[in-house]
Amino acid sequence: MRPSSIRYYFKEGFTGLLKNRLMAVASIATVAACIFIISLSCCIIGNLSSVLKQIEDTIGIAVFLDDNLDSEKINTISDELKAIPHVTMVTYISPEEALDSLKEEWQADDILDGFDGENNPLSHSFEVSLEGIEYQSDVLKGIEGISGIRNVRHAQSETQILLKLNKVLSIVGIAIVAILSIISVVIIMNTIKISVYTRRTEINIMKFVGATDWFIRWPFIIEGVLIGLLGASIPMAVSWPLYTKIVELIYQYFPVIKGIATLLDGYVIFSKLIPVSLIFGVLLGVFGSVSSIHKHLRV
Amino acid sequence: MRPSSIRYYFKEGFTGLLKNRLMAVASIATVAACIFIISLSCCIIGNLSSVLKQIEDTIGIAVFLDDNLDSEKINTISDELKAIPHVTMVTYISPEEALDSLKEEWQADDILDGFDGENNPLSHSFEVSLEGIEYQSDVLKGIEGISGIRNVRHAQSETQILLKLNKVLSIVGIAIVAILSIISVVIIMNTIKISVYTRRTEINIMKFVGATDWFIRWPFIIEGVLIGLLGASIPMAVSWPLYTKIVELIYQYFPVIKGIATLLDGYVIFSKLIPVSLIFGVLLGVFGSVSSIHKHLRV
Amino acid sequence: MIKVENVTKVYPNGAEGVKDVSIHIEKGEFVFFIGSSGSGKSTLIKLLMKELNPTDGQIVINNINTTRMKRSKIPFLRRNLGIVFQDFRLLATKTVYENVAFAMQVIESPSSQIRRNIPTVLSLVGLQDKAKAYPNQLSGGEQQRTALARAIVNNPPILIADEPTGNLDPDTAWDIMCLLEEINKRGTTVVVATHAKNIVDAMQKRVVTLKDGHIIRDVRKGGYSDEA
Amino acid sequence: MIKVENVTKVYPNGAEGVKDVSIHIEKGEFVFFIGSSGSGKSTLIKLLMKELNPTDGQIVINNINTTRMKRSKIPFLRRNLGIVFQDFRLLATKTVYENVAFAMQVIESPSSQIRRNIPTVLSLVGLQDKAKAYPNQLSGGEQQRTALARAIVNNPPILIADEPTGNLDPDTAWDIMCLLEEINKRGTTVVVATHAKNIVDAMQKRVVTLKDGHIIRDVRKGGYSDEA
Ligand SMILES: Nc1ncnc2c1ncn2[C@@H]1O[C@H](COP(=O)(O)OP(=O)(O)OP(=O)(O)O)[C@@H](O)[C@H]1O
Ligand SMILES: Nc1ncnc2c1ncn2[C@@H]1O[C@H](COP(=O)(O)OP(=O)(O)OP(=O)(O)O)[C@@H](O)[C@H]1O
Ligand SMILES: [Mg+2]
Ligand SMILES: [Mg+2]
Repeated sequence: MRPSSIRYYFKEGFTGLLKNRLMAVASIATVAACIFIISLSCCIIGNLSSVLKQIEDTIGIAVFLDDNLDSEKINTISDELKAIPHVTMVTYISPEEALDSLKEEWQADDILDGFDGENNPLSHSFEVSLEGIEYQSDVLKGIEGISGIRNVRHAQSETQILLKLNKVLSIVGIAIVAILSIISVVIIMNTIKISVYTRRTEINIMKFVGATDWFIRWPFIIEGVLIGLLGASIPMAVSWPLYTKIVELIYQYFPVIKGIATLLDGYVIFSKLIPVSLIFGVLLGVFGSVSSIHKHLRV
Repeated sequence: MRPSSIRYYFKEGFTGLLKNRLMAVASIATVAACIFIISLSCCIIGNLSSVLKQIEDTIGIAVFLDDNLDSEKINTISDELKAIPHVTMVTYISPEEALDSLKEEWQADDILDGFDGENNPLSHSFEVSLEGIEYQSDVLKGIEGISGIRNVRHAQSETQILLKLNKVLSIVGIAIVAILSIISVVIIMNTIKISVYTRRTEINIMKFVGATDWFIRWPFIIEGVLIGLLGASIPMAVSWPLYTKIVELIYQYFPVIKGIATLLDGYVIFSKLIPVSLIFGVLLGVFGSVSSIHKHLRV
Repeated sequence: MIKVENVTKVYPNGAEGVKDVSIHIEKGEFVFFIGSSGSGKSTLIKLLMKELNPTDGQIVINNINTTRMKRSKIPFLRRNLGIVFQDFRLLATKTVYENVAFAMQVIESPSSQIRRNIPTVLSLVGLQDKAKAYPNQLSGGEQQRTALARAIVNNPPILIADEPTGNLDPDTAWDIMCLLEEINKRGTTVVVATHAKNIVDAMQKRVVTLKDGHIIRDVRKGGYSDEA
Repeated sequence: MIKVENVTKVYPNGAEGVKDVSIHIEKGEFVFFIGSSGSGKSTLIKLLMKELNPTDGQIVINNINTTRMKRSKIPFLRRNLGIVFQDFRLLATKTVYENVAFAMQVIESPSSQIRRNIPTVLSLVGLQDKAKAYPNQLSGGEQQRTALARAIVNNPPILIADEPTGNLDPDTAWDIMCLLEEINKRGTTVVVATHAKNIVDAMQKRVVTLKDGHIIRDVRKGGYSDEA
């Protein structure tokens, strides 16, 4: 390639966009719209799975001890629990604390008034937190080996539901993003195909004055890169600030969510989404252009 | 309009699609893809709000009675509760039943073993179901006027959360569908605009041999109707069976959901979605075509 | 019939198409527009059919001032004018038959009449065998003759042809010119922009010569370059 | 230089473009293709430049059999052929200057040479004032001359022109023909398909006459219709 040709390719690539403004705007708008929808879905799905993860992390195992253990034995059990792999935290709950929280939960103190002090039928217990809900059965096995434990309570069904939810969400999430991506590819390719179609005579003429396939292709490739870059930059430029604003609004309008989980920071999502979108956009632009001109080159 | 012209319009409208196959396929695929995405969102949002509604309906008010009431007095209270507006059901719960469910909830029978029979500290109570969560405060006011009630427990915070969730979901749902619709309109209009653009010479020539604007427009309108109809029918034909299949899979893979809520029947969603999509598609097709040819007519 | 009065056309890019041109053409006349390449013949024709609007001056056709015409009336003006374009302007998606039929459908002729007239007109221009061909399946001259067939099929009171024989061999060109004269004899006003020196010389009709957008000569019965 | 051997071209729709045509053209010759509209002149030219492939027979250009040529070599064949198309085939999005420059960019000429050659070539065809105009801002004849300028700018060894004067007035047409003869004198093989009887008669070059796809006459120094 001579330098004059390279200059020509770039000049043509840029002026191609300017001269075929309707096509350029249409292609860029289409790419932008599609990538915007995909990034919207990624934000929603990403947050759902992050919230789910945070909820999972709050699910621990309650360990009830035999009656009449002395505080030394209780300490030993606490240490033994902490030693089990994947256990992140072990919290001691005295019978009094247990009764208080029971009263609170029921919102009816008076019913349980008779059980205060010596009458308290509840036992000493530990709240065991795990690294992840998936380690529950391992930890349960570890707890079995410890003596002085009367009973273990773990959220069997909740765990199952959460584990399944997790799986479903990741499958559904991937499926939705995949479907959207495929649809976007179809739409974007269509747009580019039409845009090239309107220039088929131009391509034809070039062939007839002796241009090689690559001479014709290069400007289209550069045009494709520009369409992809612009089409991917616009939704990214819009959706990051938009996302930050929406998260703010949710917290404000809906403060209770702070107690349950925190939403993902824009940076976490967009530090991955931006490069992926740009690459996706550029590849689509290039591939769309090149594959569309292909059949017009066969003359 | 002469009958020969009407015949001409229809013939042109149909053959227009066939002769400009690339454009036709591109336009139809684009309309179809966009309507598919919108209908997907409608299914998801519709189900979320339906599940939410069902969860709301399970939230009732627990009414605890004074100790030592005779069964006649209890019956009177039951009748009084039923008479309150917006109350759908009143269920009596004996102290024994309450204890049993408490044991089950805790999954630790032995802790509460000592409270059986005469020792049962729990009171007689009623579970009051409402027409809707939004009537909670009205009903609470009604309950206040009844004598023999020691305590009323209602899910204050859950109610608040659900009411807000409901509101948020409907706002977010409308916003998402609106955004998707706007994006779809942009994409579809672009596609149709390009497709008309490739035929601008044709439109020009028609004008120059003396065709009136309407003579040129009619075939495009008919073509637009066809694009809209086909573009809307395809996603509907695909997504109804797809939805039914997915609901089936969710129930199968995820039986626990049956206990919480039932998903919407395909008919409920699609009996509304199909006419709306068809109208949306047709309007877009017609409006897209007509508005795009407009500027080419000014010669 | 056609009155062009002090018409000037300056294109948006500053190029001057025609400058201060005045010309009166009576009903039933046969007029040649001649002049070198770029002298403004096509511009004048485009002004007549209102493809262009004059920068200055006015044009009256059939007693209607087309410069101040309502937009919705333009199609009806054009139906009075059968036009053969220099670049043919055939519909690429229609066959020869359909291209000609189209001009009749536009004026809502009954289908029976369409079916009757078109074969006649196609054989007049020698295209009876090409009725089913699309424009890109035709030779240059065949396209030109299709354009002519379309222009004459509705028997318009005025026929305007821009270079109707540029792609035709002398014999076919002569046949086409005889056809135009025949049409003219039946009362149609005919205006032909052409470079065909031999034909202009032979036919001895009114000749209007343009140069750089000006009319420099207008003779009643003339040749391509009588004096000058 | 150019050897066409028993070439037949039947179009997909069954129309016969040329039938069993054989013709040898030596380096440096000047040949007219004549014949009535639809006789196969453009088809023959399209076969030479490999826009069409023959149904039968073979074509050898510069000792290369183009009928059995690798696809990737076609552009290099075309660079040996300067071609003026009957329908001009100008790039609508490029100006006159850019259209001509394009033919030089394709063969990767250095920019300095492009800047030097184009003004010369544009003034040869009389378009120096229209360099910045787009094709739709040109008259028919101006477009035709742009196409000619593009065909000759690279000094191809073979120049093929299909109806290069169809839209030109006799004077300009004559100038263009003189230009072609001039180019021919500098060693370029020139093939011209034309209907311009006067010019063919005046120039007394080799004339190949086609009729219904057959070559019916091939004379060394002839006129448009010497005997017949
Ligand atoms: N759309 C346009 N924009 C700008 N200039 C134009 C346009 N159309 C024509 N011209 C210029 O106006 C002048 C007259 O053009 P016109 O087409 O009327 O010439 P003509 O007499 O028909 O020539 P020819 O015999 O070559 O067809 C030319 O110089 C041409 O370049
Ligand atoms: N693409 C095509 N498909 C089918 N038939 C075609 C095609 N191109 C040309 N023909 C037919 O082949 C025959 C020869 O056409 P060609 O264009 O070679 O004629 P020509 O000698 O150049 O005529 P003209 O002087 O009118 O340009 C004509 O009958 C034409 O209709
Ligand atoms: Mg002209
Ligand atoms: Mg030809």
